[in-house]
Amino acid sequence: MKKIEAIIRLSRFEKVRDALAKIGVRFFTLKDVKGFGLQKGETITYRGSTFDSDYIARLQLDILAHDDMVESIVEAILSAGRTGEVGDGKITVFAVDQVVRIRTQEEGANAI
Amino acid sequence: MKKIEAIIRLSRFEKVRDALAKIGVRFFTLKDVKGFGLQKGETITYRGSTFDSDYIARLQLDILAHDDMVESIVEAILSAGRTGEVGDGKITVFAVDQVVRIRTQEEGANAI
Amino acid sequence: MKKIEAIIRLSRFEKVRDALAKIGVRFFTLKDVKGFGLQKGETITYRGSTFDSDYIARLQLDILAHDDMVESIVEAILSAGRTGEVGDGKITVFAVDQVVRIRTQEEGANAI
Amino acid sequence: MNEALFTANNVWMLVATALVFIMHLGFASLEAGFVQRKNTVNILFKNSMIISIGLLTYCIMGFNLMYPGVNEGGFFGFAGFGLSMPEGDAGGIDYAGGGYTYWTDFIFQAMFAATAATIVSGAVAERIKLNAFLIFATVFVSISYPITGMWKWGAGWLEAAGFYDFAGSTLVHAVGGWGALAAIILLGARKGKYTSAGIKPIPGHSMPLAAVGVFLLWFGWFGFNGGSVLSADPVAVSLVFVTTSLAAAAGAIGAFTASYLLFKTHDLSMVLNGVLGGLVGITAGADLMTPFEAIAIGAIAGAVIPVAVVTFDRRLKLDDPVGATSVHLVCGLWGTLAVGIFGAKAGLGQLWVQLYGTLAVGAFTFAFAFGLMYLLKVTIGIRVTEEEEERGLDVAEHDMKAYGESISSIEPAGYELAVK
Amino acid sequence: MNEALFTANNVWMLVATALVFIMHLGFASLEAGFVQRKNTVNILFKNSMIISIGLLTYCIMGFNLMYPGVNEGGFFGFAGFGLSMPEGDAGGIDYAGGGYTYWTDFIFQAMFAATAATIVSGAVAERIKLNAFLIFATVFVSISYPITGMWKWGAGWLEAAGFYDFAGSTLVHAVGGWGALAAIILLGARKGKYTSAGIKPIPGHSMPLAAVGVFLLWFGWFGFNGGSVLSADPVAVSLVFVTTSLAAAAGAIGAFTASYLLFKTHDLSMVLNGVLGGLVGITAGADLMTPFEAIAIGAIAGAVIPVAVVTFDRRLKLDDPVGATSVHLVCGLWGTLAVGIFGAKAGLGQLWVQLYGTLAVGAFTFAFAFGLMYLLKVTIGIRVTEEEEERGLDVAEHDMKAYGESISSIEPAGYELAVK
Amino acid sequence: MNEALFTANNVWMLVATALVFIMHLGFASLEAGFVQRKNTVNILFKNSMIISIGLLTYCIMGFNLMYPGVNEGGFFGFAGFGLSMPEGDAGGIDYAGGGYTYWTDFIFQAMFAATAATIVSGAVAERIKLNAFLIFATVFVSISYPITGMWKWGAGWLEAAGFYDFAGSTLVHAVGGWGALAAIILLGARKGKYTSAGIKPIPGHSMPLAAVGVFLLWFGWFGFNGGSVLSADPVAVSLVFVTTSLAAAAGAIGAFTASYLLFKTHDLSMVLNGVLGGLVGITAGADLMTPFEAIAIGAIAGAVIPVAVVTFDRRLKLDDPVGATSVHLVCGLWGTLAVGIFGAKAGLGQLWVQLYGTLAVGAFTFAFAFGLMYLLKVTIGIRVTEEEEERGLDVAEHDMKAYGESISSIEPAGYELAVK
Ligand SMILES: Nc1ncnc2c1ncn2[C@@H]1O[C@H](COP(=O)(O)OP(=O)(O)O)[C@@H](O)[C@H]1O
Ligand SMILES: Nc1ncnc2c1ncn2[C@@H]1O[C@H](COP(=O)(O)OP(=O)(O)O)[C@@H](O)[C@H]1O
Ligand SMILES: Nc1ncnc2c1ncn2[C@@H]1O[C@H](COP(=O)(O)OP(=O)(O)O)[C@@H](O)[C@H]1O
Repeated sequence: MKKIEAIIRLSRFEKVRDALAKIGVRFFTLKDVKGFGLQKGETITYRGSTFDSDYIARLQLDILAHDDMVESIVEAILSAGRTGEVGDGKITVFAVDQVVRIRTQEEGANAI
Repeated sequence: MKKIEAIIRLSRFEKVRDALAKIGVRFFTLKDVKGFGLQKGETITYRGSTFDSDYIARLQLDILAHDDMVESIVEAILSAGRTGEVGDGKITVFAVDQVVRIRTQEEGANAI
Repeated sequence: MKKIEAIIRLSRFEKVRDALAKIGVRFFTLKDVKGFGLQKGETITYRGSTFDSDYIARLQLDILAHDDMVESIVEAILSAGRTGEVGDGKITVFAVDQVVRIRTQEEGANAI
Repeated sequence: MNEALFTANNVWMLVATALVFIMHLGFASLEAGFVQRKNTVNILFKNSMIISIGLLTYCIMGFNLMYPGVNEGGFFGFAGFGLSMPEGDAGGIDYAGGGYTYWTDFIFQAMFAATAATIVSGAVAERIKLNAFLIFATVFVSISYPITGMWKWGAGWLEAAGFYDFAGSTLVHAVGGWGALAAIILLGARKGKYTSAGIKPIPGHSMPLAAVGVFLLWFGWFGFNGGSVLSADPVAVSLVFVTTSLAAAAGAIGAFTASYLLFKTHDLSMVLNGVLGGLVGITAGADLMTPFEAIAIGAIAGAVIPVAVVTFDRRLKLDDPVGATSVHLVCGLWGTLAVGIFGAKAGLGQLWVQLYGTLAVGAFTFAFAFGLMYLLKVTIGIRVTEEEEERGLDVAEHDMKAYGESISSIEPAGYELAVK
Repeated sequence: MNEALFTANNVWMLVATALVFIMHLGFASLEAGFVQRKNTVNILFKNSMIISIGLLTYCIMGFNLMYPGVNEGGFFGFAGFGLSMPEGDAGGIDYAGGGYTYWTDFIFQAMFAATAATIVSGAVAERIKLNAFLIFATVFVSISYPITGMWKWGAGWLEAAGFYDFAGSTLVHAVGGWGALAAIILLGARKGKYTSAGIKPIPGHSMPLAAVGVFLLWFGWFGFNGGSVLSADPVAVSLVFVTTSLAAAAGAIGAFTASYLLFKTHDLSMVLNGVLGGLVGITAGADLMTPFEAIAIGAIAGAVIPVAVVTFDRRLKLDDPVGATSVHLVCGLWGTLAVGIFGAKAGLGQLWVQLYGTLAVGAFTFAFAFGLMYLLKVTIGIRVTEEEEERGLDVAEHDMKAYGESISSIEPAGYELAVK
Repeated sequence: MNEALFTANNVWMLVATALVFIMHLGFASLEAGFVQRKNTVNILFKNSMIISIGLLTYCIMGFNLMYPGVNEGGFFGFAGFGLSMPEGDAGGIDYAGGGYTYWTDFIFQAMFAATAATIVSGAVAERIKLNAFLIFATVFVSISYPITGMWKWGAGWLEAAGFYDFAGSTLVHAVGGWGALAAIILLGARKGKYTSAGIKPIPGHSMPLAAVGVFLLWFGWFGFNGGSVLSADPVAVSLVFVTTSLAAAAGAIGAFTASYLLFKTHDLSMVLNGVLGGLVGITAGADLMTPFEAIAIGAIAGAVIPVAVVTFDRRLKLDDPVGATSVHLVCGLWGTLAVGIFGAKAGLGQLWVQLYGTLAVGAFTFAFAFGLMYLLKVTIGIRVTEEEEERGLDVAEHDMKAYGESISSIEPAGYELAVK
């Protein structure tokens, strides 16, 4: 079992969600995050002073998946989440020791 | 050392917190997340149009724990977080390479 | 490749960010989290009743890094994020299976 | 009475009407600020409906129940459904000795009427069923409020007995407060408020909204009290402005001091309620007091607020999210009695009339409200389900959110660098 | 006419002026509440500018275009740039039969003028370019509005024809509505609103702001309609207060009922728009109706709102974030026609004049607004880029955020334990 | 003087009083909008207390210090503690030539008094200790403000010298501004504002609240300036309405233009401050100007705002979160001088009196405020600790949060699918 964390643009969320649905990913968890980095943030002016917000709002999707699904999930996100401009984000894959479904107490692969 | 991530219902938070406290978990980190999935979200009407918010608000607890505590923590969450209805959430356990306590620079098991 | 998760105080964010920039960390992801634990939260009074908010607002930084950078990143956070008072937070390091840059589809070390 | 004076009088009464109207926005803001985010649409919805229902029912029957023009000195009278303007000068310059026209009379009084129901709305917030509340408010405002109103302002038995209530400490505020009390007894506390582990405070979701509400209420009170002079008499109206303002100010200071002594902190919600307490307190005798008497009445009202809030909330375990019972019921009683203690009419005889007058009105109102609410409870039910309460009434009753937003506009809290 | 009566009249007209002014805050709040968070600064900016531009252009030319004092019964007149107060009593007690002074006349009318442009601002929100909108508003308010206004209120041909529009159901509200309609046709819907997958609702970001706006509009309407009596005539003004209030209340009930029947839910945004619909509906005949006629007009206006909203939004696919076309155009038409159906002037003849009068005004306004907006579209462009729309106009046009915050003040949603 | 005219006059003065009252809500909203979220309760608390303290101290001593009725042409006078209404007509129709009653006089002036302290409250926001501020405000409003007020309005030496200040560009606004300046010099900037890396802007947490505040201030200014006619004289009051409105509008346009030229963006906070600048600027000569002079004064005031804000903020490094010094001090000075440049009294002689008059008032006020604040600084301390400042004054001073919420009501930003 793997956990996939994908940081994507807000504007790509609907496409990514639909792409995931198409390959059978029925559940995921979404987080609001801020991306800091070289990508330029928004320029804000307030009372005559200009400043740079040095982050951009991003979404993080956490997806638990069977090992054999990982590749197609990564593919799906890559194609749906890409604009080609700097700041498209990243996908990270982690190993998972154990998963338990709270409702049924099922463990492991069945819990995903 | 392990990291336990548990996605639970808002309404179960207090029970889970108390259950954790009882078995000696004194620290954890909490995140507001959104669960997407087959569970039905809320139906919203606005100016005559009805739509479905396809997520439900959830809480994620991150708990760092010694290996021998993992099982009892999972048990505690399972029993306190369960309603038996679809959407109770999941518990995931990850391996941790290293933990450092910022205040004291203690590493490893002592840092938890 | 490693993922470093650091829970820090709000008030140390700027220092940590600058310390990271100095050692060449150009990107990271930031999350608003709540720390629950023995540290005392804020005391709130409302209409004559006093209660304790049993958490403190914290920031979580997620940093993806090459293995050889991990140590210096941990050092940087330790020195910039430390106040010496209870509640300074924790740094955790995880192994990462795979990283993909969405824009270029680069994988692994190049994607960081 | 010349036309010019009549016109000046009537202008003032209409301005006062508009000011009383804005109190409904004051209540809506205050109550919205003091409830949780998830129940905000619901409280705004109720308050929008109450003023509308109040105006319409008062037009249909309330006005003629409250000012029947028959059965003087009695308990009840009714002049028939609908409005009928007396012909010619009888509805104009001669209607009220040149103070205002028939239409002005109706609309000024109509704005008052809805207030009583609005007071209830705050107390029962966050758990009452919408339809039950709307039925309750409709009946309460179209029958109960006008009947007790008639006792005094409609030349009924309390007027004959010498009971004094200038602008409604009893007839409006205590009436609303008794209604609120009956309702929250039957309704019970919000889920999770009183647990085995203790009493859990449930903070309101927006102090700015609450503060806006209180300032607007104070603003509107210039019309509420100032208009109750029923003419633009310069000395009388200006005295009322002075006593009303000073009592409100003293209410703030009273609540500030008392809540600091009690809780060792500067609680904004108490100061805001203190202002309202001062205003409710002065309302019965705003035309009778000197500035210093007004300050005394207001300061006592303000100081009583924190004590009353804690008593209802912790001792009696009566859950009232906005403090309506403390502000309107307790300070309404205080203000009514204060007429017998301070000012031009002070005296034991007057105090006695004030006491039994306000208790009589209270008894009737409480019984009426309790009976009505009980009827609703055993028929359609008055409380939302536990699950609806947990999700919030906005989604449960309205399928809406107060602060809706599409995902693409999520805006993280800003962060900035130094100027480039 | 004695000085005292003149003074009383003028006091009322000035109070009415201040009340009409506060309607601009009402519009600003309502529109801000109904747009997304990311476009809030933009709408507040536009509304702050519109009232300012409106007052200045009305001073420079609008007033003299609308009340030229020449070419009675005609289509157009102009009394020259700037204001010139008639000397002595001619600008004072003799200016309007003792109703008000020259200055009062100007400032009361000037407050009205900006309203029409404000109505447009809500409909085009969240996608129009700021500079294009400001140019549009300036020209619209300084040329189009006064010309059609002159037809009736400036003693032009519609006045001669017997057309009746007491306070502007047509001349202000429908005019604003036609302008809005022309603009949104040319502008197109917000991005993502009409997709192949269906129609996506885009909820406003703050219902409390919207509700505050509606209550303030109602409050201001006492001046809008009450001031249109053009004196403080006690019976006339107080009747207008009654009809205006009852129509607003009936509008709420009408919208409540209709939207419940249609959508099976209690939609606050509909009730709020229903109040406004009732107010717009009564505006043409507020001085002609009995209370029950006012209730009928208001209830119909309110009931029409949900139908109109759905028709524009889903059938015609005309995207209007705040419902300005439904409220101001549809109910403005309804109110104008209602003068021929209900009240003192009801009759087929009157209905016919009302119909062609309002259509004539509408045709001129729509053509003017469409032409002007088209010109802007082909020259400087009227729509922000897709990317700007996605980021939100606040950042794109103003480099600002409505709810800016530095990171060190991020406050997590509170959580509390039971009382210690 | 007949009774009707007296009544009409007094009605207007009372309406003006209510309008000045609502300015306190305007200030509260504006200041709350311009501070960070974590300091919102604190600013609302201060503003609720200031109006209350202001009214009470003015009743106890301020009124009799400002209008002592003795020592005409002098620097100081005091008519004793408390209020005493002259008997009979002497407190009524004869009190002010039929303009208003004694009570009206007091309450109208009392509403003004608190304004000066409120101006300070915005400038010192986010870092001053609550108790120090409350003491400062109490002393400032009950001693300093009435003394300089007496110099002109209380028939003191500036009145004798021919100094002109119609409604208080100097006596209210510049006085508040000088107090603010003294306070922020002693207090220092907010933590993190001026760092070695540069100047960090600290954006306010709610532009809607700020915009609501500005519109309410404009609304209230009709009473502030219009009431300063001290009767309902139709021509005079209506002219004041016109000049006040046009100056505010021109202030918006001036600030819009200047800030666009300077910063190449459309900064809402500047336009809002521009409106206020225009209002403050016209206040000294609102009754003396033609419309076009009013526009000129307002436009210059508005254009000055962005320059002043940047000068204070970046050049002088004086940290003023709401721009009180730019709006009230700079535009107050400008408005006072403008009386010598534009309008009926223009002339070098007048300009000279205006100049030394405003400087004399300024010197006294600055010295008083500086001395008082200094005393507080060396005794109880005027600044919260660094840690309290970081946590925010809401929690540090009030144990409250402005937008409190229990965890079970956390509502994620909504997301929607297309209509089913
Ligand atoms: N090393 C990293 N550690 C953590 N998060 C990162 C890292 N690199 C990028 N991110 C996240 O991904 C987002 C976009 O990635 P970025 O590298 O800017 O895009 P691109 O790969 O197109 O240049 C960033 O805003 C940040 O949130
Ligand atoms: N595969 C998954 N990846 C990530 N998050 C998941 C996954 N499955 C479930 N979740 C999270 O857990 C929440 C509840 O789990 P769910 O599967 O709906 O409950 P149940 O197991 O009772 O059917 C979801 O809303 C989602 O946030
Ligand atoms: N075992 C844990 N699991 C998850 N998060 C933790 C754990 N221990 C601490 N944290 C997080 O780190 C924050 C600060 O750590 P804490 O242990 O209180 O500091 P210190 O090490 O100085 O005592 C906590 O508020 C919490 O968010």
